[in-house]
Parts: sequence; C-alpha cells; structure tokens
Amino acid sequence: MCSPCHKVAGLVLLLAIAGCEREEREFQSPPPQSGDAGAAVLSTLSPGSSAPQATPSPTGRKYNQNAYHISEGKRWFRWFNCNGCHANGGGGSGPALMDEKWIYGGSIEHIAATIRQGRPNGMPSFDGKIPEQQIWQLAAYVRSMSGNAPKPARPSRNDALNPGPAEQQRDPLPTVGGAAQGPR
Amino acid sequence: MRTGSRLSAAILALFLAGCTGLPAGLDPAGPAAEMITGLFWWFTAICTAVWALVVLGLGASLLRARPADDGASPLDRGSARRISATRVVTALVGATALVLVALTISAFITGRGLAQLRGEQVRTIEITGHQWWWEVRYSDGGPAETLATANEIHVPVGEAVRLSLRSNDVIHSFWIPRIGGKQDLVPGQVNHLDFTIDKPGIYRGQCAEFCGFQHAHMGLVLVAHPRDEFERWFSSQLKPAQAPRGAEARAGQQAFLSRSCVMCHTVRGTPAGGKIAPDLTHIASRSGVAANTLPMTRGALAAWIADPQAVKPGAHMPRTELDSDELNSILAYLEQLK
Amino acid sequence: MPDRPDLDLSHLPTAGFGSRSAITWGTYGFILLEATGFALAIGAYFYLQSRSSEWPLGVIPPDLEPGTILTLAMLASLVPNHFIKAFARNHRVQAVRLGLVLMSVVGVALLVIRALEFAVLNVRWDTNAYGSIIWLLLALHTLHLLTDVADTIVLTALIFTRHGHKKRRLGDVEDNGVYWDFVVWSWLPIYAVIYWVPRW
Amino acid sequence: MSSSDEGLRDTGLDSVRLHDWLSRTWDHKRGLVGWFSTVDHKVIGRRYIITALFFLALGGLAAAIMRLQLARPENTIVGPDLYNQLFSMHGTTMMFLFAVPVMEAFAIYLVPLMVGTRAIAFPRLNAFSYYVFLMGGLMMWIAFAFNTGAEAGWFSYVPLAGPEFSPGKRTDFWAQMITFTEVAALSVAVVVIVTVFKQRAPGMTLNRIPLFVWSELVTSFVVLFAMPAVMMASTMLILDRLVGTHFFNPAEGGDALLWQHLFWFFGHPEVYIIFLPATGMVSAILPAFTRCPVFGYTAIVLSLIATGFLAFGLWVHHMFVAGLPQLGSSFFTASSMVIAIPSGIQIFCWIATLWLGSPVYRTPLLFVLGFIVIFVLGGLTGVMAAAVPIDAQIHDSYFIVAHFHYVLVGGAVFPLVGAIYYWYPKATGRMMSERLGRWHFALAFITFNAAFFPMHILGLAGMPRRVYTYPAEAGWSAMNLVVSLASLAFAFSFVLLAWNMMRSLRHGTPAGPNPWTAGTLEWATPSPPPPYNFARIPVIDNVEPLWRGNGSPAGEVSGLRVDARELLVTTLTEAMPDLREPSPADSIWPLLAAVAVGATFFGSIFTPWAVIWGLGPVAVTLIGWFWPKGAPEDE
Repeated sequence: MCSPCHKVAGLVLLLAIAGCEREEREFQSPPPQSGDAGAAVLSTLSPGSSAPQATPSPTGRKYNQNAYHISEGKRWFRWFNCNGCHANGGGGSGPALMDEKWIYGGSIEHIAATIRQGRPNGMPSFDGKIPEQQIWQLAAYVRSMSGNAPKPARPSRNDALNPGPAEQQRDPLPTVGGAAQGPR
Repeated sequence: MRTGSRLSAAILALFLAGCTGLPAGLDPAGPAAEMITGLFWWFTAICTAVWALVVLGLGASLLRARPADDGASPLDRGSARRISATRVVTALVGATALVLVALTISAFITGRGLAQLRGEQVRTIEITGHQWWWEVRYSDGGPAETLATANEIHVPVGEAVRLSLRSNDVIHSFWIPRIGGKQDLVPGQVNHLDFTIDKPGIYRGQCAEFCGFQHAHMGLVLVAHPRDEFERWFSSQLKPAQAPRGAEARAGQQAFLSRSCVMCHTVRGTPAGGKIAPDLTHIASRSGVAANTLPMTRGALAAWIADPQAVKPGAHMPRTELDSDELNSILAYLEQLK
Repeated sequence: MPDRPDLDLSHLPTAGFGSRSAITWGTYGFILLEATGFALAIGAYFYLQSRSSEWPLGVIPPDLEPGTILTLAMLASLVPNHFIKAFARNHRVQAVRLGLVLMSVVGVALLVIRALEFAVLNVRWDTNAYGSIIWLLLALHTLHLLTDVADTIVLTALIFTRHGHKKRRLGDVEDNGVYWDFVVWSWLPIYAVIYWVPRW
Repeated sequence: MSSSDEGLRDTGLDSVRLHDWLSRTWDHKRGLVGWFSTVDHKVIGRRYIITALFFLALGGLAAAIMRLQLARPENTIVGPDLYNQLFSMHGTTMMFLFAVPVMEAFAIYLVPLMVGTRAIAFPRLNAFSYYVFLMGGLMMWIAFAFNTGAEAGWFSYVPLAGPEFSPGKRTDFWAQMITFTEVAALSVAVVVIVTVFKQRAPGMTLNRIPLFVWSELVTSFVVLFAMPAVMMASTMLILDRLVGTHFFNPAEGGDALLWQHLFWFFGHPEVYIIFLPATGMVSAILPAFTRCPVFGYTAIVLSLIATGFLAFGLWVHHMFVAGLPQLGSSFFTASSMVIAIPSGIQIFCWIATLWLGSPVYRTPLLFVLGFIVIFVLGGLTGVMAAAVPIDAQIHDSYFIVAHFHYVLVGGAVFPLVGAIYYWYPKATGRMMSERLGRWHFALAFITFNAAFFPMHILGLAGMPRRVYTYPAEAGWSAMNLVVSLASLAFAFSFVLLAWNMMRSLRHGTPAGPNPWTAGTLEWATPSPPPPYNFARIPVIDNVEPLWRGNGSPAGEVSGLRVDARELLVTTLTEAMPDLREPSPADSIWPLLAAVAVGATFFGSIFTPWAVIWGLGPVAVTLIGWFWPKGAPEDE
C-alpha cells in the first residue's frame, strides 16, 4: 500500500487510541506503583526553577488525557472549596491557576505533590485527607485550567453561573517557572 | 365498575400466584395511592375487556364458515356483506369513542380528587436529589428545629405531607410505589409531591429517572410512625452527635476528623461540616448505608467504607487509604452515632 | 406489442414551471421543513423568555441599524427576484442573466451587512441563554442566506454557459427565486424576535 | 410546447428491443465506481434495508447483553458504565438506525413500484441520504467500539447529557449521529412526497393510491415537521457542550425542560413515523391473503392523516411527572386518548377485511395476526399511560418498557417481518421457506410475549427503567430470569429469519412476477424488477389494478423516451399525464457530497471551525452534483 495510506491508517489508529484513553471511566485506580508518584513527591518546597525535573510518569499521563478524571477533578475543586483561595482559577489569597506561571512546577506530578504536601504561605497539605486518586484528578483538572490537557478531554461549562469561558475554550498556555513541562 | 375491577384484580392475582402478594405499586399505603390504584384497576378491567373482545372478534372472523369460492373477481368479494360490515365497524368505533370518553373522565375525576387530598396543615419536607443519594431536610420549625438527614424519610401517620423536590445535579425522580405516583426532581425548579400515609410501616422506593452510573443504587426508605413515635424520633435526631465512648471510638472520631471523611460529611457537634455528602450525625439510626444499597450492619458499613467503588462503581465516595485499625475505629465511632 | 389499450403521451412537454414540475415540489418540501426549524427556534426563544423574570437577561437589546437596513434591503430584493422569475417563465434568457448578476451582487452585500449584525448583538453566545438563542436564530438564518447566495452565484455562472437556454435551467432559476422569497419572508419574524421583542 | 422529436421513443418497439433499450439506459455501470454511482431506488432501497437490519442485529446484541446482566440480581457481567452505554446504544440504534430507516427503506424500494413509475424522484438525493445514514450509523458504532458510545440514553436528557455530567465526547457522537440520520430521513421524506405527488401512473387518483403508499406519504409529512425539532435540540446540545452556550443551563437563564419539550415534540411523532408505515404494510398484506380489498379504504386513509396530525399533540404525556402545570396535562391526556380512535378504526377495518375475505394462512398473514393481538394490548396499556394519575405510578418503570415494546415490536416489527416475507420474492425473485417461516412466527410470538408481558408486573412491583442491576431482596429476580431467557429465545427467532433470508436467496423456489396473486402494481413487473421497473408505464382504474379480469392493469402508456431516462409526471390529484421529465443519470457526486458533509459533521464534534472548513468541500461536491454534464437527462 502507498505510504499516505499508512499514514492515514496510523493517524486513525492514534485517534482511536486517544479516544480510548480519553473516554475510559476508571472508578478505581489500581494501587499506586512505586516510582510513579514518588519522583514528584520529593520536589523542593522552595519556589524557583531549581526544582528537580519530574520524570513524566504513566500515572500522570493517564490522568492528564482522561476526560472523566479531569471532570472529576473539576468536581473536587468545587466541592473541596479550592475556589476559596484560587477563585475559579483566577487567584485570590492563593495564586492564579489558569495562567502560565507555576511557582512549584506545572507538571501534573508537581501539582499533585503541591496538593499532597502543601506549600509555604498558605497551601495546606491534603495528604491523608484527599485520597491519592482524587489528588491526581485534581491535578489533572488544575492543568486543564490553563489549557494543558487534550482539548477533547478538557471540561466544558458547568450548569452554574459561569465566570468565563470554560476550560475547553481556553487556549493552551505554556508552563513557565518551577520545573520543566510535564507530559502533555 | 367495582365488579369489573374486582374481577380483573382476581385475574391478575392469579398471574401473581407464587409471588409475595400484590406488587408494591398496587398495594396502597395512603389515600392518594388508593385512588391511583382504584383508577388503575378500573382501566385494567376495561382494557382487558376491550382486548379480549378484539381478539374474540379476530378469532371469529377467521373461523366463521365461508361459502364456497364462487369464482368472482376478488374485487367483488364480500360486497353483499359490506354494508352490514360498515354498520358493525361504525358501531364499534362509536363504542370505542364512548369508552375513551369514560376513561378520560374517570382520569380527570381521579386527578381532581388527588388535588383535593392536599390538606391545609401540611408538613413540608425538602428533598434534594444528588448523584446518587437523597438529602432530606425538615425545616418547618425554624432554624432551631431544622434537621438534615439522608436517604430515609420519617413521617407521622395520618398527617398530610408535602415534599418539595429539588435537584443538585441532574434530573432524578422520587418514587415510592406504595405511597402513590412519582415526581421528577428537576434542576432549576421546585416540584411538589403530596401524600398522606395511613398505616405505620417501612416503604421502599428508588430513583426512577436515569441519573448516571449509580441510578440503580439510589434507594430511599420512608418510615411512617404513629405521631408520638415520630416526635421521639424527631427530637432525638435534632440532638448533636453523641460524644464517642471508649478508646476505640475516640480514636475513630480522630481518624474521621483527620482523614478524608471530614472533607464531605457533617457530624453535628464536631468540626466535621462537609456539605456535599450525607449528614452522618445519626447514621447508626438509619436502616441502610450507601443510599440503602446495603443494610446498616457493621460488616456492610465496613465494606462500604473500605471500598465504596466495589459497592457502587462510579459513586462519588472515594476509596480512602485506611489501615485496618483506622477502619475499625471509624466503624466503632460511626456505630455509636445513633 | 400493445395488447392493452394504449395511451400515447409522445406529445407531452419535457419541462414545466411551478407546481407542474417535480423539482418545485422538492423545493416546497425543503422550505416546509426549514420553516418548521425556524418556528421551533422561535418557539424555544419564547419558551426561554417565559422562564426568565427579566429579558433580555442583563444586557441591552441589539442595535437596530444593521438589522433594519438588511430587512429593508431584503424586502427590496423581492422586486428584482419577482421579475427574474417572470423572465424565466417567458424564456427571456438575457434578462434572466442580468437579473441573476444583480441578485448575486445583492446577496453578497447582504452577507456583509449580516456580518455586521453579529457584531452589534451586544451579547455573546456564551453569556447567557438569551445570548445563546439569538445567536442561534441569527446563525440559522445566515446559513440559509449563505446557501441561497451561493446557489444564486453558481446558477448565474451556469446560465451564462450554453445550458442557459435550456428550459430546465430556467426552471431552476424559478425555483431559486422561490427559495429566495422564503429566505426573505422567513427573516421577518426572526427580525422581529431578535430586535423588537427585547424592546417590549 | 407540443411534441418534440428528440430521442428514441418506445412507441412500436417490440418487447425485446424495448427491454434492451431501457436496460441500457437505466442500468448502472459495473465496477466499483458504478456501484457507488447508482441512483436506482431499488439498489439504494435494498442497501438501506440490509444496513438497517444490520443495525437491528447490533441493537439486538446490545439488548441480549443487557438481559444477561439482568438475569440475576447484583450480577456483574457488565458494570454500570458499559450497561449505560449498552442501553443507550440499544435505544438509539433501534429508533434512529433501524426502525425509522427501515420504514423509509421500504418506501424507497416499493413506492415507485407501487405508483408505477420508473424511478424515484430526486434519485441522487436519495442515494446521498443513504450514504449519510450509513456514515452516521457506522460512526456511532465505531465510536462505541472505542469506548465512546452514547451513555445518556436514547433520549439524552440534560443535564445528564450536558457538558457537566457527560464529560468527553461520548454524547457529542450521539448528538452528531442524530444530525446524520435526520438529514437522511428528511431527504427521504421529500423524495417520497414528490414521488407520490407527481409520479403516479395515469389513473391513480388520490382514492386509488395503495394504502401502503398513503401511509408512507403521511409518514413523510410527519418526518418533515417532527425531525427538525430533534435536529434543533441536538444542535443546542452540541453547542452547549462545545462552545459553551446556555440553552439548558438554569443558572444562566436556560432550562432543562426545554430539551424535553423539543425532544418529545419529535419523539412522540417518531413513534408514528415507525408505526404508520407498519400499518401500511398490514393494509398491503391483508388483501393478498384474504383475496379481498381492504375494507374501509377511505376510513383508513383518513385515520392515517388524523394520526399524523394528532401525533403532534401528545408530546407532553412523556413529561407528566416533570412538574408541569395541571391544566396542560389534562389537555394532553385527552389528546392521547383521542389518538386511539384512528388506530381503532384501522384495527376494526382490518378485522372486517378478514371477516369478509377468505384468509390464506401464509407466513406474512400470520405475522399480521400476531401484530393485531400484540399491538392492541400495547395500545391499551398506552391508554392507561395517558391517564395522569396512572402514569405517575408507571412512568419510567418496566411497565412502560413493556408498553412500548408491545407497541413498537408488536406494532412495527411484526408487520415489518411480515412485509419481509411478503416482498422478499419481489426483491429477489425467490420465495422464502414457508416451513421455516411458520416456525419463526411461532417462536417469535410466544417468546415475545414471554419476554415482555412480565415486564408489566415488574414495573408495578417498582422496578425502574435503566437500572444496571437490582437487589435480590426486591423480589424481582424470578421474573427477570424468565424475561431474560425468553428474550434470548426471541433474539434467536431473528436468527431463523436471517437464515431463511440467506438460504432462500439461492435455494428458494422461483417466485415469478406475482406469487401471491396480489393486486398492486409492484406485482405487475418481473421479480426482481428490471432497472427501469416497468417496460411500459401502466394505466390504472382501480385500487387493486391487477385484480381486474385478466390480471393486468387497464392500459399502458407509450411515447416515452428509451434512450434517456425519462419519467412520466402526472398531476397531483387526478394523476393526469402532464410532463415527460428527465430523471438524473448515475453519479458519484452524491457519495462525494455525503463524504464531505459527513466529514464536516464529524469534525464539528471536535471543533466548531469544522463547519467553516467543511463549507468548501460541501460546496464543491454540490456543484459537481448539480452542474450539467451534457448527458441527455441534463438537457
């Protein structure tokens, strides 16, 4: 067969796989594997670009691609009152989450670590309070707020008053500051 | 009308022989459900009769003796009998119309009767549908008398009750077959359902409008008490949660307040004030857990807390990473929340 | 081998105008279903209005100028449209050609005004339900406008070729004119709903 | 314009040369391009029917898995996620990809034959509609295979189907599949209407139109008025999900019930879109097997029209418990009762036909008899559901599941299966096995009732719809097991049908033009019909034209061209010959246009800009479609 056909077939396959990854409804995460979350857990507590590079983990990738996980994250964000400090991602007493600046790293592993461990100046630690899967879902959602998730997986508007365009409508912003980019 | 209803009730009862009595939808527990059931039997009687007549007529037309084929063109066949057929068909259509008018009128009469059942002195209970549980609030008596519970509605017998139904997320539908019809809970509006219960008892129901993954496990229980028993229940529910007794329960309370539980649940009288999951102040007094998916036993509660996703896949209660000591102590604590 | 009574139809014409032609009935069919679509969208508008205490929801009504100019221009275009249909029936090919060129230009001009209309709705589609429904109404009509303008332009090109003299092509011109009438008349209620209902 | 001398006419041609000429003119070319270019309504209709039956099999498979899951309480064969997709796919497939298309497919195949014309009106639009339908259906099932199946039910109520509660693209695929099938259905509706209005054989006045054609005509009008509602609704849904509009968001002035109003304004007529053609099939089968014209032709036609009108006055009875004002509900109770009258008239007329005629118990008639028994029961439970107080109890319970399966399977699928047995010889030239057909009927009739009657009682016992499991304590287990076993056996009855259809294709007895000695025009031409349908267009003077003394129509037409595709166009009411219009030649452009439209729809699942990008290809393919190519038909 001609090579364009191969390319088309390859593209279709990729789309299909992306579709599967995006649409899975995984209610129960398998027990965390060693090394998955570990790399990011040990990130530094101080801001700046000296943060250690998080290795893109399969876990991070999985949550980052999956529409259900991200939408669950959006739910926890509201239910756990993250808005109290990060009003709709726009920031308040906590930093804004929908811009490109990441004090403690913008990869999903970094964000998960930030939620898990807390950060100085007000971000509490939720370790033990928010189960691991929910932390990853929250982190995936937080990334999607700046457009850093596949567009079809990003949440659309809620059935509520909407302060601005939904995550799906935002243009992806590069992650600046903190550690280097996590997996897209 | 009455005889017909009885007859068809008897026929249907035959169908159900072997089952445990009448299906819930035909076993009324209050005047509203009684009127609906009466109308149901009346319609069933008429419709059964109509169906039987049609099938008999069909059979008769197939079996009737026919003259030998006279070889005439099919176009002329039966032309001699067409006039009488026209008369019969016209009469049948007329009869159909009359039957339909009768049925329509009886439906209206029942509808009006249901509307008149509404008493003036009603107790209002607010029901809010959540994916996948029912929030129940009693707020008639002002702030001091406001009570929140979940998945279990208690009402006094013989008192008119009005449910005001809302939804917090998607459309649900409130349905307890034995108290009468159902009513949807639609986001953005408040619907009402009125009923009175005659007999004390426990009546089961579940969400009737498809609402997502755990639509099948969104059960609710209605408990009808005699008046004084209800008052006792109500005042005991108004109290804040008991302080834990014993070391294990105290440890359980600590675990409850320091682990995930506190993020979503309220236990009045403790710092736990989460508003997004059922109020657990008196959870041990309820008859079921997980929206009546499991009975309220220590084992079932343990199974539910240890792995909610195994009981109700997709439910919003996550699996928490509790070790067995924590789990046991939390169970001990919750069991004291009578 | 006719062994049965024979009905000789060799004298019948091969094209007809108006309700004689099958194509016209097809056009009517599509007009009917599209009109239903418009009616339902307008129904949805009034339904949403009835469910809200204020209307338009916290925004000012659209500016009147572009929409009104467009409405007047569309009504005016009915005149040449009428003449084009008559020319087509009378087989006046040159007149049809000129008329179609005119209608193509008018159509493009109308599309430009339509673009301005979107700019002065004073609400975004994602602001609230009021914004959503008026954007839907306007977009729905724009789709029809765009379709018919494109159709007119293609037909104009076609009528300048050797096919222009064929009676069937002139029938197409007539059907296109009928469809244009629909695009204009269906606009009037939508215009009233978008621009005047919020001002009541 | 009087007679023109262009072209070769059929006048005076002997039958062999006539056949040669007409075949050359009307047959499609061999080869792949020819296969995709054909606009022959019989080829398209056959493809439509086979495709719809294929989707029936898929939808049935989904149902079988659901019944396996429900066979026992707390079963874990499938979880809630897959179960929700399965029942959504089942309902969506059966309604949008099977029932409506198959009823239209029969119209596409049969209406031109029954009205005595050579081709369907707008044959390219007809071919286009098939490809759009095919792409929509395949798209949805391929998406399902990739875990992106519809999950919010065939009704996709918001907010559950809305952006917040249905993340990802599952519901977008559903909503866009609606657009595909509606474009197809609306196109077919226009095609059928114009065929019936303008292409009837001379003499086929309004009161000589076969009842099946009447039913498809009324259905097509119902489609024209009903389908735009669901397209509007699905468009709003996809806009809410994709670009953040607020049609269904109560917090921003939207309304969740707007969806239900729009959906049921379509959804209730939808039932009649499926049911009316089925009644037409009954009215076509009965005369052939009673040797007697249908009793009460005029009454049946008026009933069809009345049903078509009343179908639009019932939608609120799907919303009796949604919290609407009481007064409105009363009106809809009354209108829901009234629609029983036209259905009753039809039933009585059919029974009268059986009484007047001499029944011949062949398989098609057996299915019609089964239809009457089952459908009347379903209709009567419908009357019960029309009463608001009763509906409040049975709404969204298994009682309703039982009711609409009695109406839709009993009322539409049984006649449809009868119609397959009846017209199969016409389409293939061979008879289906009668012995197997009787077994099929017996199995289907018994297992259908065994599967669906107990559901009434399950509903009364409190079992709601759309639950993926139920507790053992509920006491529903035994009856659910019976239902599951019976429904698997019912599914097996369709295997018998498929086997019979496939086997008879080779081994069936040759049928000849009119194996049932039926009276309508499709039986006046060989089986299977030649590409040009009729060597000479018949002239008729009767509603059963082949039942005149010698078994052939009253006369025939001459003077039509044989070297170019030419149709006889007649007047609307009297069917007087009026024009000789050309009929478009085969063309690949409808397929290309369908691909362009399909790509646009598919793209707009992911980005609204796809609509803009798609304009170009769609415009190009449409110009290619309509631009004259110099064929004689274009002149």
